[in-house]
Amino acid sequence: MSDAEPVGTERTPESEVPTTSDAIDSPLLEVQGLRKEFGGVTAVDGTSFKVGTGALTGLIGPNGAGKSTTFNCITGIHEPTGGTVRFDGHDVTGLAPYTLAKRGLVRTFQIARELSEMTVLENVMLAPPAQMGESALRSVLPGLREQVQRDEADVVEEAWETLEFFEIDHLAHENAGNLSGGQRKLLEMARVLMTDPEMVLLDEPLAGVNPTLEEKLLDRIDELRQDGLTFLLVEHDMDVIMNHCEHIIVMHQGRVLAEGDADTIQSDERVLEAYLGGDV
Amino acid sequence: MTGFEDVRDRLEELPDAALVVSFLVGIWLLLTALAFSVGGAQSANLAAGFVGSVTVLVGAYAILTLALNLQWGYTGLFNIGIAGFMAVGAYTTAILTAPVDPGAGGVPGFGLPLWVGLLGGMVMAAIVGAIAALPALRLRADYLAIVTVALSEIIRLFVNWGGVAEVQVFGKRFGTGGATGISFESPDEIVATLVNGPGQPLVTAAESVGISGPNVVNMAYGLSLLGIAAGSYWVLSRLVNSPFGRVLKAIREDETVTQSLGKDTRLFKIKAFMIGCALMGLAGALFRGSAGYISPAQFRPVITFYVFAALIIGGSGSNTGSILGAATFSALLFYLPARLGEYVPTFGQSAPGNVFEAVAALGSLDPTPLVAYTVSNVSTLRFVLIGVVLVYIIQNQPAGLLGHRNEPATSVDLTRPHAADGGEADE
Amino acid sequence: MGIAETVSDGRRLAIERPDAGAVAAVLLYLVADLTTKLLGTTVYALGFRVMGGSLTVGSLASMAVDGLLVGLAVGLAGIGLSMTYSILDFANFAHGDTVTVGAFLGWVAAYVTANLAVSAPLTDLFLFNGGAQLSASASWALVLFGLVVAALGTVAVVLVVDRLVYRPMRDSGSISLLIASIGVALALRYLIAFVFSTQTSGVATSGARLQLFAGVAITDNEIALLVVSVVLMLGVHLLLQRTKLGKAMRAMADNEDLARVTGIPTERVVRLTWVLGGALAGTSGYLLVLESGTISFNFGWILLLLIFAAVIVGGIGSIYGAMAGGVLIGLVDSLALIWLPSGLTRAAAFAVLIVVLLLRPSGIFGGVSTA
Amino acid sequence: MNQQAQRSADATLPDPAESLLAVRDLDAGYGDLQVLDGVDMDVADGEYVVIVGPNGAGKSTVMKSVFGLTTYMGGTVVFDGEDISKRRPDEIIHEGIGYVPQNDNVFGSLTVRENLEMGAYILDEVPEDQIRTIYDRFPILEERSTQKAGTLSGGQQQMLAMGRALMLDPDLLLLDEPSAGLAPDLVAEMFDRIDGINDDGTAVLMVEQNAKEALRRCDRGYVLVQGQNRYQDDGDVLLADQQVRQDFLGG
Repeated sequence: MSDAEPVGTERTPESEVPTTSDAIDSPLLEVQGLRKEFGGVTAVDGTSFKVGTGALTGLIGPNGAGKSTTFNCITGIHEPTGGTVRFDGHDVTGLAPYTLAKRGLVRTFQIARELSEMTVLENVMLAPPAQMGESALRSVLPGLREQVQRDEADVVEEAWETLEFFEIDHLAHENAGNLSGGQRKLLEMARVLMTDPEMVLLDEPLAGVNPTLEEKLLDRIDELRQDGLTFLLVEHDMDVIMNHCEHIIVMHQGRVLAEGDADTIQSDERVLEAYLGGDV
Repeated sequence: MTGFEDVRDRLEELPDAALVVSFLVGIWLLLTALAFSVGGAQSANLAAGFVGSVTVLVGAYAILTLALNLQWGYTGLFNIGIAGFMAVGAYTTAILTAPVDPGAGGVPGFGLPLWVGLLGGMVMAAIVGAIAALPALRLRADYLAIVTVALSEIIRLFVNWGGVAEVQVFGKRFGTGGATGISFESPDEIVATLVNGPGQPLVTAAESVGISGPNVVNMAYGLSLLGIAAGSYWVLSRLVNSPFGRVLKAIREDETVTQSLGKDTRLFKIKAFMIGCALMGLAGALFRGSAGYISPAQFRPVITFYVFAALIIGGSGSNTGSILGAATFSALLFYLPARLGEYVPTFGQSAPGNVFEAVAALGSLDPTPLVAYTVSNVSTLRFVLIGVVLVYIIQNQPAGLLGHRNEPATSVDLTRPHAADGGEADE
Repeated sequence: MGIAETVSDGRRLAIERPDAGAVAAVLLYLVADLTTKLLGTTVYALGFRVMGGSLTVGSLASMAVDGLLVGLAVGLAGIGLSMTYSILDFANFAHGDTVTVGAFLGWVAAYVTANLAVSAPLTDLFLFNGGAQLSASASWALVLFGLVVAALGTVAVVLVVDRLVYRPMRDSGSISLLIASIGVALALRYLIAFVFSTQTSGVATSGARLQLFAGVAITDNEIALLVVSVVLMLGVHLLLQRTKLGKAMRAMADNEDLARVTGIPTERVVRLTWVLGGALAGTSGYLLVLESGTISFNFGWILLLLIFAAVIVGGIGSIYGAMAGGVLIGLVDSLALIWLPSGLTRAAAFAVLIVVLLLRPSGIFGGVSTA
Repeated sequence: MNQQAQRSADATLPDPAESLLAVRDLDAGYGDLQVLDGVDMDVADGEYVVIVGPNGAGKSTVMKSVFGLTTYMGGTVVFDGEDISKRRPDEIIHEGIGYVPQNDNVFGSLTVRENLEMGAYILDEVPEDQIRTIYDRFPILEERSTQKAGTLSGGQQQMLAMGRALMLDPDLLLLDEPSAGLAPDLVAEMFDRIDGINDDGTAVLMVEQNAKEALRRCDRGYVLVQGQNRYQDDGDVLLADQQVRQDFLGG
């Protein structure tokens, strides 16, 4: 038995992947030839796709397809080995997560990462960008602190509204660590929205969420889209993907296998093969 | 356990200022009572001595604990090089304020006024903190701990080194005094001048009840330190009860998330670390150097762990808890046992020279030598007590006296706006 | 791709290379300087002495021997620290005081036994007052007896501490355990001070001296330290490589969850870790006192940072790394004298620690992991 | 939300006493998060059973629950007539179940042989004959016996992990995605090995992402969706079922 071969050595270069991306006329996010290697293992192998402004795009694929690594490369958690990420027309490849967030590109985490020893309200109040009181001096000095307080009063109001929007306002003063799994997911969404983003990358926002909450979350996403927000969604629940995403990207072995709407994907034999573990 | 919770519950009900003041007054009363029960004719003076010394300790430890709370309690930065940052502050202050022409045996300095020296000490401690922090902040918490403790030893060994006892740079002569240390403008002396000048009526009044002048000065010095601690508390409370403090807490909880929400966490961490180090530097100068003299031996790593003990007892993450912890540690665990050891009756028995003689006496069923020995060695045993308390707290009460309290990091009231309108806002 | 990648690569180079480059340059300079010193030549540039001077092979060798000896003892103590670090996952700040505990237990046993015939009162003997001092050559049996007591006694103390302090906290985080160990350190140190006072006592004296070469001599006590350390390190090696429990320890340091699902009794492995670490810590404390001749209540605490340096430089979790790191740190501590005034050699050892932590947190020998 | 979720009718469940492993109405998860919701499952003596299903269906959780690694929330796990639902892993090993976790399943700094020895830790003596048997089954392990496990390739590590789980000659081997991370050409070889183990009489319960290959080879398969049984049948039957295929993609 020989040593493991790097995946995909004999594959065609990324440009030949058939995509429907070109059909997206106003992409907000453009990923081009993204590669990421860990040691000798190639987790993402020349992934290219576009996400249209205001769209809800699904990113799916069997385990190990490279979805999470792609996510992490886009959001600056990992530095990609190659390729580019363009957001809103600018090259943002390899920028730190906080820079991306400031530009309006934010993410949630697969396992909700609430700040457990802080209250729910504190969690959401953390998020708004460029708060005046984030300056140490301004928050201490008399005179300036009053400005900080005025600024913060607005943040409080916005925070309450956001909590109400996600119907977790009754938990505002609770420590986030005391929330249930589903409530944490709602909190994470609420928090990320407080950054006033243009685009949100959702990493399995529905995992461990009960059906009622799930409906609620999906409704919220729909409402937010009407306000012009763009979403990229990694989700295992195929019903959700097929019923809600107008555009679906299927990844397999580190590359884009297929793209299109739900019908296209569901009738694509190669996608099914990939899911069933076939070699495509 | 239940006793502890009982105490805690009662502490809960008081507003913070009342809590701290009543705690301090309680300690003063306790020491006064002790003085009056053992002091005879000298009681008043003895009490004043006790109160003065304990107040200096409480004040100094309060500043140190508050500083550590900002770094560890809020931001999660595990700094166990406190002694080193104290040394940087104290030595900078000393070098800046030591007389230009100190006379025989003295170490020359820059002869600047004390306030300039203290400011310089704080700035220098902050700078050294930043230099230590810049590369080390990306390390795991326990690695940062080891870097800081190693740095603090390097600092101590450096100022101890004869080669920098007195140097000449651009014709200017100054130095650390090496192992013998350095004398400089005494903060205590300044307070004494104030007390003996404008405060003379107070001294006269105190002397009329038998309290000596030096003890009045000592009390005044302690109160000054408490005042600085109160000022630090005020500054730090505003600092952490703000969006700035919110980011610090978020870093402690999960730095990756904080970054993903658009915060440049490194910047926040360095700021928090520098502010804490500056306060440590200030405490180093005013506490260790209160008498206008410092030497390397005063900055051994063990002080760092005393400050840690104080913070753990008070409750990491709470500023009020930090002050209570500092008071509990320095007054009840550090100071009081030593005084008790001096004054507790030993049944007329003088303590044997060592524990083996004391134990040997048990053979003839005479426990008094052992008791006498124990009492006379209380100042050693109190450290055992501190160790045991530390283990007990971390096992049973990891949140300390007040650390479990939820103190939301914000500068404003968090109740729902428009709540009075019956929630018509958005429903 | 292209530009962005080049930029990021360049940035990475700029960040990562200079540190390593600077370290390499410093090392190179030191080697060159040492060579010129040994050759007795001096290199000048622009009127300044760049390198060189004079240093005899003999004094270099004596320094190296001193460093090696202290390093061996530090490495021996470091094994236990490294094991608790990797298996129990916390930095044990009480480890230095465990070293002190071993030294006192062992030396009281040896010293009192040796001087039973002397007329001094027993209580004085317990405090090392009066009576003959021991040396490895003159009273090897007693010294050996003390060594065994040091090892066994420390194991007993460490097991009691584990039962009372750490076992109830097995699920706690590493920082909680670290803080608990600070409490243990204080309690142990001052209990020793309570019993034995805070004075420094002389307990051992060197007997015979062995001339090696170039005027380098080594005492009997130093030979004892050398032999015992090497034998014990070999023993640890065999234990870890050949015995079932030793292999289980390595397995657990590797992957605790997997060890559990494989059926390894993790609690028993933890206990063995304490036994082994305690025995080695006690022994190293005993040997350090044999070498230096004096004992005091806080010598282990003062040594702790040096032990940490050894463990971290060697790579946490690596037992061979701890041994090698000990020797390296011992050598730095001693050879730094060539370049630095005597007051700063210890600082140099700590500086090496910091540099290693910053540049290579996994340690010089790290990545090799446990074995 | 899935009206079609047909639980296998209780009437068809065999008597637990007749199965080697019988899982009944199992609820389990991690901490307060429930993943499994009333799972039923049987493995007969010497049988080769595969669990497939979409991502996040709780397949690995079933396996971990059998081995006592999850939070128990209800139901029973009966192995060889004994209720093991609340036992710890180290007790379950004694009962004759071997478990190969999905990732990090070898001790990297131990040699290949030492890894195998750890598999028989609970025995007083190292069972040399069993090591012999495993070397015969996986010759590469004998070839590499003194090499550190961390230096092996992914496929070799997987074989070593299986070898270690076989050291106590278990009646049931639990395999959690043995093909995960293997290069495609190695996957078939891995499945051949598993066939061999099963042919020699060890029952196998396996979770596989590679549903096609796994269903083709097994005796029986279970399809799990969202922590519940969805279908069970012979592997070939499931493989041919269009509905099963669709369930992988929802819709």
